[in-house]
Amino acid sequence: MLRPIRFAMLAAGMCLASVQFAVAEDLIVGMQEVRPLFDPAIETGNTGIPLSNAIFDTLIRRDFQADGKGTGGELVPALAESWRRVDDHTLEVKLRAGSTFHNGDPLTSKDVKFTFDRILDPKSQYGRSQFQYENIARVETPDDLTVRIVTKKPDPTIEMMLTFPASSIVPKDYFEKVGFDAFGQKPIGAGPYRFVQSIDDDRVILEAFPQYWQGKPPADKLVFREIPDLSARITALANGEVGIINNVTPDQIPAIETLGCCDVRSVMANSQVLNYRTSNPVMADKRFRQGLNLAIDRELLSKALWNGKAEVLHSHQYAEWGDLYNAERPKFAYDPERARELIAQSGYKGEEIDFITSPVYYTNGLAAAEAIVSMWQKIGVNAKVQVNENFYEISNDDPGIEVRNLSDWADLPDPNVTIMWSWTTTALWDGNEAFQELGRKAATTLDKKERFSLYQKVLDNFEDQAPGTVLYRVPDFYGVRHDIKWQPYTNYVMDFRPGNFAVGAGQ
Amino acid sequence: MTFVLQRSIRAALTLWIVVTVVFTATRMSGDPTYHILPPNTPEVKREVLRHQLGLDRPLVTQYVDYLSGLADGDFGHSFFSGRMVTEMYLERLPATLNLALPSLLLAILIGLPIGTIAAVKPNSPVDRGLMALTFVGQAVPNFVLGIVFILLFSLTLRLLPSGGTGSWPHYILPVLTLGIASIASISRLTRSSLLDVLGQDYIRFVRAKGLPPSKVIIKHALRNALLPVLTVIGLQVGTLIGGAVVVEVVFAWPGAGRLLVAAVMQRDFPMLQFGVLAVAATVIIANVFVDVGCGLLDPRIQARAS
Amino acid sequence: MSVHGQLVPEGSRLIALSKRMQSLLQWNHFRRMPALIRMAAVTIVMLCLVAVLAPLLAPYGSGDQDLLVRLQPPVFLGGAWSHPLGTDHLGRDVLSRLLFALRTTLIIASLGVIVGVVTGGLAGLASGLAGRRIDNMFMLLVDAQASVPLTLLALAAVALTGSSPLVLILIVGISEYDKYARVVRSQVLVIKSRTFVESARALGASPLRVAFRHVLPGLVSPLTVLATINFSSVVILESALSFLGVGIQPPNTSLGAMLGEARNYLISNWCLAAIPTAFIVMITMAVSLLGDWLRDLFDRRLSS
Amino acid sequence: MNVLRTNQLAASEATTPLPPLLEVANLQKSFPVRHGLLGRPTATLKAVAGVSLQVFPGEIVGLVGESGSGKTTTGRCLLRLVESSAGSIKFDGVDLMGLSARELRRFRRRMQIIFQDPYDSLNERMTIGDLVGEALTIHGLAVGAVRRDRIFELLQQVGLGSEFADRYPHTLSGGQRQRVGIARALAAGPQFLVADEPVSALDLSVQAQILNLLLDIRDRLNVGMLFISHDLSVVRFIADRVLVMYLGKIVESAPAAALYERAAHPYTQALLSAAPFVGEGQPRQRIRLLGDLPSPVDPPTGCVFRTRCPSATAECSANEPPMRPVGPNHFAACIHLTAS
Amino acid sequence: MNDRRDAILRVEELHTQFLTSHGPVHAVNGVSFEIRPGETLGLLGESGSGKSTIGLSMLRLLPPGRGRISGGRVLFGGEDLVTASEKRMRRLRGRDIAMIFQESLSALNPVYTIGEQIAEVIRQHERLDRRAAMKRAAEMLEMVGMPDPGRRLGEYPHELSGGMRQRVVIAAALACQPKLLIGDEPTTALDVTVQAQILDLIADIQHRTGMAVLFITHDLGVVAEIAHRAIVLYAGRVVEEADTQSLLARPRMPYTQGLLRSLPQFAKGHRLAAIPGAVPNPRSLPTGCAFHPRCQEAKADCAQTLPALTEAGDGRRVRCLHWHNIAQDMDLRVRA
Repeated sequence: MLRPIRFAMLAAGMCLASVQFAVAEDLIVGMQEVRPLFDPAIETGNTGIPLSNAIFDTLIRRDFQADGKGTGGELVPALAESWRRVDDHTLEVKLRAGSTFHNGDPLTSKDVKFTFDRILDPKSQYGRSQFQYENIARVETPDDLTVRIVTKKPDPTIEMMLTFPASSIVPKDYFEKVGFDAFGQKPIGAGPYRFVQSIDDDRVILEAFPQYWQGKPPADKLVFREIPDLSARITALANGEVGIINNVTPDQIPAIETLGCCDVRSVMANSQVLNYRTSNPVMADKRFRQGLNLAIDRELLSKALWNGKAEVLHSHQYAEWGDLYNAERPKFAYDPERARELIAQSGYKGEEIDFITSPVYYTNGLAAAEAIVSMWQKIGVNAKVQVNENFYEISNDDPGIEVRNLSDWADLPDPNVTIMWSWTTTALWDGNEAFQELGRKAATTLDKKERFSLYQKVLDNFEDQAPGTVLYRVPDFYGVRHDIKWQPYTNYVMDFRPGNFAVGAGQ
Repeated sequence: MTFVLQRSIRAALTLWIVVTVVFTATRMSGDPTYHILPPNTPEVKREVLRHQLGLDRPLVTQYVDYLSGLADGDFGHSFFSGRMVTEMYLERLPATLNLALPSLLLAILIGLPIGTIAAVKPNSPVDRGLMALTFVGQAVPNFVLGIVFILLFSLTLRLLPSGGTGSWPHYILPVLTLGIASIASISRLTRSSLLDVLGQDYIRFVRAKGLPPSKVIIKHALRNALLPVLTVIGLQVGTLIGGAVVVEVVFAWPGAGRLLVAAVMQRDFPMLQFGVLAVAATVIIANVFVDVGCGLLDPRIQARAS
Repeated sequence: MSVHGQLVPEGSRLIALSKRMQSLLQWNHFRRMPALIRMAAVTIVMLCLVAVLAPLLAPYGSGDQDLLVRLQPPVFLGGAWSHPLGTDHLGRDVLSRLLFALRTTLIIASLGVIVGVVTGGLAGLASGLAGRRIDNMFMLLVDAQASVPLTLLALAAVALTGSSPLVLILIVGISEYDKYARVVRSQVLVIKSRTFVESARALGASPLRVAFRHVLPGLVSPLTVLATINFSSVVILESALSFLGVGIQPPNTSLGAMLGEARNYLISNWCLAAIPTAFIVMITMAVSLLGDWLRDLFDRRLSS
Repeated sequence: MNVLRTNQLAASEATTPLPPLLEVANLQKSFPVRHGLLGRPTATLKAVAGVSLQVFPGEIVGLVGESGSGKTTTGRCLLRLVESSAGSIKFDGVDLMGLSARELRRFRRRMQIIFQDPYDSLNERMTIGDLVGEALTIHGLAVGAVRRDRIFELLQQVGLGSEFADRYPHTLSGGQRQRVGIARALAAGPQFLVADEPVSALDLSVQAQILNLLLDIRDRLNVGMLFISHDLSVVRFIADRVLVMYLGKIVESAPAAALYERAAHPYTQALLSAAPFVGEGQPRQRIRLLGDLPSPVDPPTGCVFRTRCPSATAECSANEPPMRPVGPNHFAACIHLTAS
Repeated sequence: MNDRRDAILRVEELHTQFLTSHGPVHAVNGVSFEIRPGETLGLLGESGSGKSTIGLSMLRLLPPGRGRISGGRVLFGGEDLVTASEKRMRRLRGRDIAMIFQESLSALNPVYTIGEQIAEVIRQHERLDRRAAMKRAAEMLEMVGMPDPGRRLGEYPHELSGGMRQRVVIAAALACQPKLLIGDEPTTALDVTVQAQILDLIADIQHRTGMAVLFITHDLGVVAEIAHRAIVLYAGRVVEEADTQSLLARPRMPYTQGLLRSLPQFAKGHRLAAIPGAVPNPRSLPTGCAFHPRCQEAKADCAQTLPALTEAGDGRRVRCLHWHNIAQDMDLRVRA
C-alpha cells in the first residue's frame, strides 16, 4: 500500500533531496554504534575497528582485497617497509622512513616500542588486550627506523599480530603528554584520517590527513554517524544523508535494493558461536552438549535468516588459514534423533536452560536464539530465551544453566586466534585443560605440518567436548550508494584509504 | 519575598527526598562491582574495588559521605568511562535542551492559542475539530509519532533528515514529535481553564461594563486561566525531559536522554543517579519558577503564603 | 420514579427492587452515550474479550516459529490465509502474537492501574484524612515523585531491578501513584468539608463508618475516571519501555515489544509495525475517549 | 470575662421548674489561622470568645448574629462537632466535655443538628430512606421492618410521604430536602436540636413551611432547640428567648418580645434598625453602623463593638463590659446601659 | 403613570429560553414593564421565577450558546436592544445601562487592582488617559463611601471586605453615570447592617443623579425599603404590578398575599400561613395559571385558562382570574 505512493513521492523529491544532504568529497557513514573512545587497544570490538582503522595505521597490514572478496590474508607492508625473522624468537621490522603522525611528529621506533609497552604494562588499563600480546618478551629499538620484537616462545603468528587493530602505532610523546584518558578522547595516529571532533552518541568527525604515506586520502571529511536503528540507517541512506551504512540484515537487502540509489555489498565475516556454561551439573555432561549441537539445523537457519548466505563450516575452520585449513573435515551435523538419544543418556530432567542473548549486538542474534531454542524444545529441552542488554555482563560468575551466543575471534587468519582465543578467553567452559595444552603447544610451533596436525587434534577435542558450537560463518552487509566505489573487508574493517574508496568513479 | 523563600525551602526538601530515595534504591539493588569488573574477576579484586568505592563502610557513613559529596558538587564517576558524571551529563544536556526547550516553546505558542480559540466558541465545529486533533495528539505515543514522521517526511517525501543533529531541518521532526503531546495537553487545559474562568461572575461583570470580547478574554479571562496552565507548563518540563529519552532514541539525537538509557543498559549507577537527580532538580526548580510566576499573576497566592 | 410510588407493606423488598431500577437508570447513561463513545466502549469490550480468549482464538502459539515462512505479508497485501496478518522475522504468526501481545499489554496495564489506584488511593486517603503535618509529608513525597519524569523513573527502576512482568506492573502502577494520591487527597478534602459528613458525625457515626459509607463512595467516580484516563498512559509507558527494549522480554511479547521488534522491518515490512501500533493507538484512543466522557458525566453530575 | 451568671438567670426564671437541658459556661473556640514554615500557628482566630447559655426542654433559644459573629461555631461546639478550646457544656447533667469519643457517639442520639444547606447536607449517593434511617442503623435502634416503619413514620412526621424513601436527594426540592434533614435529625429521638440557619437557603414560601414544621416538632416532642439565624424576624417568630452575638461574644440576651421592643445593646438596636422592614407606618430611624466587622484575629480591646458603636466613648476601650440585667430575664453587655 | 413616552426603558413581551440537554426551557414567558427616570422598580420573585434572566436578557448577557431571547422587545430610548448590534450593546453596557450582581465576592477580577477595574470602564467609554481615569475612579470610590479612596485604588479585591467590594462594584457600575442601573440581588449575600448601607447608598446616588434603578430581589423587605414600584414574578410571568405601598398593603394576587403571609413578622398566632408546595419546575409548568396548584383560592378554571395581566386600577396589574373576589387587605401590623 505504501509502496506506490512512496515511489511517486520519491521521483518528485529525489533530485532535490540528494543534493541537499551530501557533498561529493565528504563521506558520512551510518553506523549502528559509534564508541566515544578511540584508543585502538581499548576499542577492539567491531564498533571500534572501523575508527581505529581510519585514524591509525599498523606496521603490517592484511591485504584484504587480495582474494577479491575482502577476506584476503596476505600480509603487506604498511608503516613497516619490510620485516624478517632474525631467529625463532625475534622479528625485525624496518620502518617506513618519513611517515608522520597527525600532529607532525615523525614516527620512529620509540613510538612502536611505546605502543606495545603501554599495553604490556601490567598496571595499565589494557587488561582486555594484554593476553593477545603475552608472548612478547620485549621490544627493542636498535635505531630510529628499526624495531625488534622478541617473543618469549617461538611464535608463528607474530607478523599477523602486528596487523591487529590493537597493534596500531600511537605517538609516544603525545600520549605521554596528555595521558591515557585524554588520548582516548583526542587520539592522534598515523592513519589516513585525523580526528576532528566526537559528539557522543551522535558522530565522529575525521578529516583527510594530507601527509599520509599512501598519499592524500580520498575523502576530505569522513564522518561516522551513529544511527542505532536499522530502519533509520536505511532511511538516512535513502535520504542521501549518509553514503554507506553498516550492519544491514539479510532481510533488508531487498528494501535497499529497491531504493534505486543504493546497493548492498557484503563480505564474509566471523562465525557466530554458542557457548555453554559447563560449570553446572546439567551442562557438565558432554553428551548433553553434543545433543544440543546436533539438534541445531544450521542449514535451515542459514536459509531462513540469512537468505542462505551464511556458510555452514567444515568444523571450526576458515579457508583463509591456507595450509592449516583441512577441507576434508565434515560440516557440523544436524541429527535430531541422535540428539534426543544423547540428551536422554545425559540424564537431563527438564531443567530450564537459559539462552542469554543481547537483543541487538549480533545480526540475527536474537532471531537465531529464538529459532534455536525452539529447535531444542522440539527434542525436549526446556530452553528459554533471556534477553540481556548488557554485553559486559556476559561473563560474570553467575553459575546459571545457560547458553550464550557470541562470535569467534577471526581477527587474524590463524587457528590460534580463531579457536584458541575464542574458547579460552571468553568461554564459559570449565575443565578444558587438554584443549588448552594442545593449543599452547600449537601456538609455539613454527613447523607448519606439525601445527596442522596439532590443530586437527584441537578440533577433535572441541567437537567431542562440545563446549559450544559454531553456527555458521556470517556475511556482513553494507548499504552503499551506487556512486561510491568501496569494498567491505572481513571483520568489520572499513577501509577508506586510497585504493578502496572513491566517489563517483566507475560505478 | 517570604513566598519565594517558602517555595524554595519546600523545593529543597523535595530534592532531599529524591536524593535519599535514589541513594537508598541504588544501595539496595546489589553489588555494583559485578557490573563494573570484567569477567571472572577474583573476589580479592572485587574487595579492592568495593573498598575504593566505599561500599564496605556502614550505610549511614556512605549516606553522609554521599550527601557531603553532593554538597561539594562531587556526584561520582561513571562506572564505565570513569569520567565525572557531572561532566558527562553536562556535555550532553545542551542537546536535550535544544530539543526540549523548542518543544516547550512550541507547545506554549501553539497550545495557548488553540485552547483559547476553542474556548471562545465552545462546541462549535472549530472547537470540536481542534479538540479532536489534540485528542489524537494526546493518545498517540511519541515513539509511534516519531516513526510515522520519519517514514513520511524522510523516507517517502525525502524532505527532512531522519535523525541526528546538524542544520535546523534536523530539529523539525524531533521537536514536533516531542512537542505534540504537550501542545495537546496545554491546549486542552487552556480550553477547560478558560471555559471555567469565562463562567465566573467577574467575567459577567466585565461584560456588563461594556468591554469588547478581546479585552474580556485576553485581559480578564486569560490571565486567570493561565494559573493552572502555568502549573501544567511546569509539569511539562518533566514530561518533555522524560519524553526526550524516547525521542532521542527514535531520532538518534545525542542528548542526555540516550546517555541515561545507555546508563540503564550498563547499570551505570552513578550516571543514572546523577541523571535522576539532575532531572528532578530541573523539574523542581522549574516548578519553583512556575509557582513564583503564579504568585506574580495572582496576588492572592502571595497573600495566602505570607 | 412515580411508577413505584405505592410502596406499602413489602417495603424492603421493593426498596431493593427499586435500587436495582436505580442502577438500571445509571445504565441508561450508557445507553444515552454518543455514537463515538459507544464505539469506544464496544472497542474496549471487544479488545478485552479478545485478550481473555487469546489462547482459544490464536491459530498458533505465541512463540511457534516457522523459519521457512518468515516475513509473510498479511492477506490484504497478498499473503496467504494460513497467516491472516502475515508472519514476523521468525516466521511466527502475527495474528497469534498480536492476540497474546494484546493480552500482555492489557493485563500489565490493568494490574498496573490497580496497583496505582490502591497505592495512590491509600496514600491520598491517609493524607486527606490525617492531620496537617502528615498531609504535608505525604505531599512532599508526592512532589518528589512528580519531579522525576515517568519514563526516567521507569528506566531507573528497570535498571535497579531488572525487567520482569511483575516489576513492570509495579513500575507502571507505582509511577502513577502520585496522580491518584493527589486526586484522592483533594477529593477527600472536598468530601470532608461537605456537610453530609458532618451530619453523619453528628448522628454518631464512627470514623470508620464515615470513611467507608460517606467518603469512599465519593471517591469511586473520580478514581474510575482517573484510572480510565491513566490506563492509556500506562499502556503508552509499557509500550515505550518495551519499545526501548527494557520492558517485556522475548519470547514474551506485548504491543510495545512487537513494535520494538518490528522497528527494523519498517521499510521492508511496515505492516509488522503498523499492526501493533494500530492496536496501541486504538486502546489509548478508545480508553481516553471513554475517560473523557466519564469525566464530563461526572463533572456534570457534580455541577448539577 | 463575659459570664452570664447561670444562677442569676435560673433564679429569675421562676416559672421554669425544670433544670436546664443544656448548660454552657464560658465556651471558647480559637482556630489557628496562620502557619509558619514549620506549620506552627502564628495567629489565632477567636471564633467563640466566652459564651454561656442555657436551653430548657421545649424551649427554642434564638442565636442571632451577622456572618463572622461565631454563632455557627457555637452551635458546632455545643454538640462537640468542633472541639472547644475552653468552657463547659452540661447536657442533662452530663458533662459533655468529659465524654470519650465512643461515649460521645452514643450520646449523639440525644442531641442533633439541622443544617443550613439542604443540598450539601445529604449524601447524594444514599436514598432518602437510608438517610433518614442512618441514625437508626448507627445506634442499632431498629432493623428490618421495624426500621422501615420507623422511616416511614419519620417521613410522615416531616410532611413527606413514605414514597420518598426510595428516591435520591437530587430529585427533591430544597424544601423537601430540608424536611429530610429534619427527619434525619429526629430519627434517634433527640432531646435537643441545634438548627443552624435551617431556612436561610430556602425560598420565602418554603421557609414558612419549615418554620411551622420546627414549631410542630417542638410542641410534639418537647425538644429544646438552639435556633441559629442571621434573620431577626425569623428568630423573633420562632424563638422564646434570643441571644445576640457579636464577634464571638453574646452582647444581649432577652425574651423574644422584649428584645424587639426594648433592645438594650446598641448593636442589637442597629441590627434591628438595619433589617428591611415591610409594614405600615414610618420606617424606624436607621442607625448607621460604620465600617465592617473587625477581624476576629485581632479583636478590639474592651467592648468588641466599640469600633462601630454610635455611642462609644473612651471608657468603652478600657474594660470588657459585663452582662447586666436591664429587665426581667433581659441582659445586655454595655456600660452605657440604663436599666429600663 | 400611564405616560409611556416618559419611560427610559420599556420591556415588551420578553421571552427568554435556555437550551439544556433536555430541550429548551422557557425561563421568561412574555414579561412587560417599564421604568422611568429616577424611579426604582423592584422585580420580586423566588428562585426559578426568571427574575435574574430578565436582567441578563435586557443587557444581552445571557450565557453565550445556552440562553437566548426568543421574542419581545427591550426598548431603551426607543432603540430595541434585542436587535441592536453587539457593538452597539457594548457602547450601552456600562455607559448607559450598568448592572451589578449578587456575588460581590466574585464580581471583581482577583488579579487586578480595584482602581484598574473601575478605571477600565471609564476608559472604555470615555476618551480619558489612564491618570485621569484613575482620578475619576478615586472620586467614584469616595462617592460610594470608601474610606481613604486614594490608597484603596491600588488594593486587590481580596484585601477588601464583602461590603467594601460591593461598593467597588457599584463605583465601577456608576462610573460613567448610567441612566439605568440594574441590580441583580446586589445585597443578598451581605449582612443586614451592610445591606442597609448599600441600600442607602443606592438610594442616595439615585437621588443625586436621577438614574433609574431596576432592583431584582427575592426579599420583600428590600423591595419595601427601596422600590417605588414593584413587579411580582412567578414562573417567568409578571403576576402582579403596583406601587410598593399598595402592593404590600393590598396585594391582589393570591401568590403575593401568600408571600406576605409567609413573613414571620406578620404571623398571626404561632404559625405562619405558608404557601403549600414548592415553586414549579420551569421545565414542566402547570397548565393554566402556573400558581393554581398551590393556590388556596383556585377554582376549576384556574387549571385551564392562563389569566391575562389585567389592569386593576391605580396603574396596578394583576394576573388572576378571580382577583375581584379574593381581594383583601393585609394587616401589616407587626405582631406584638
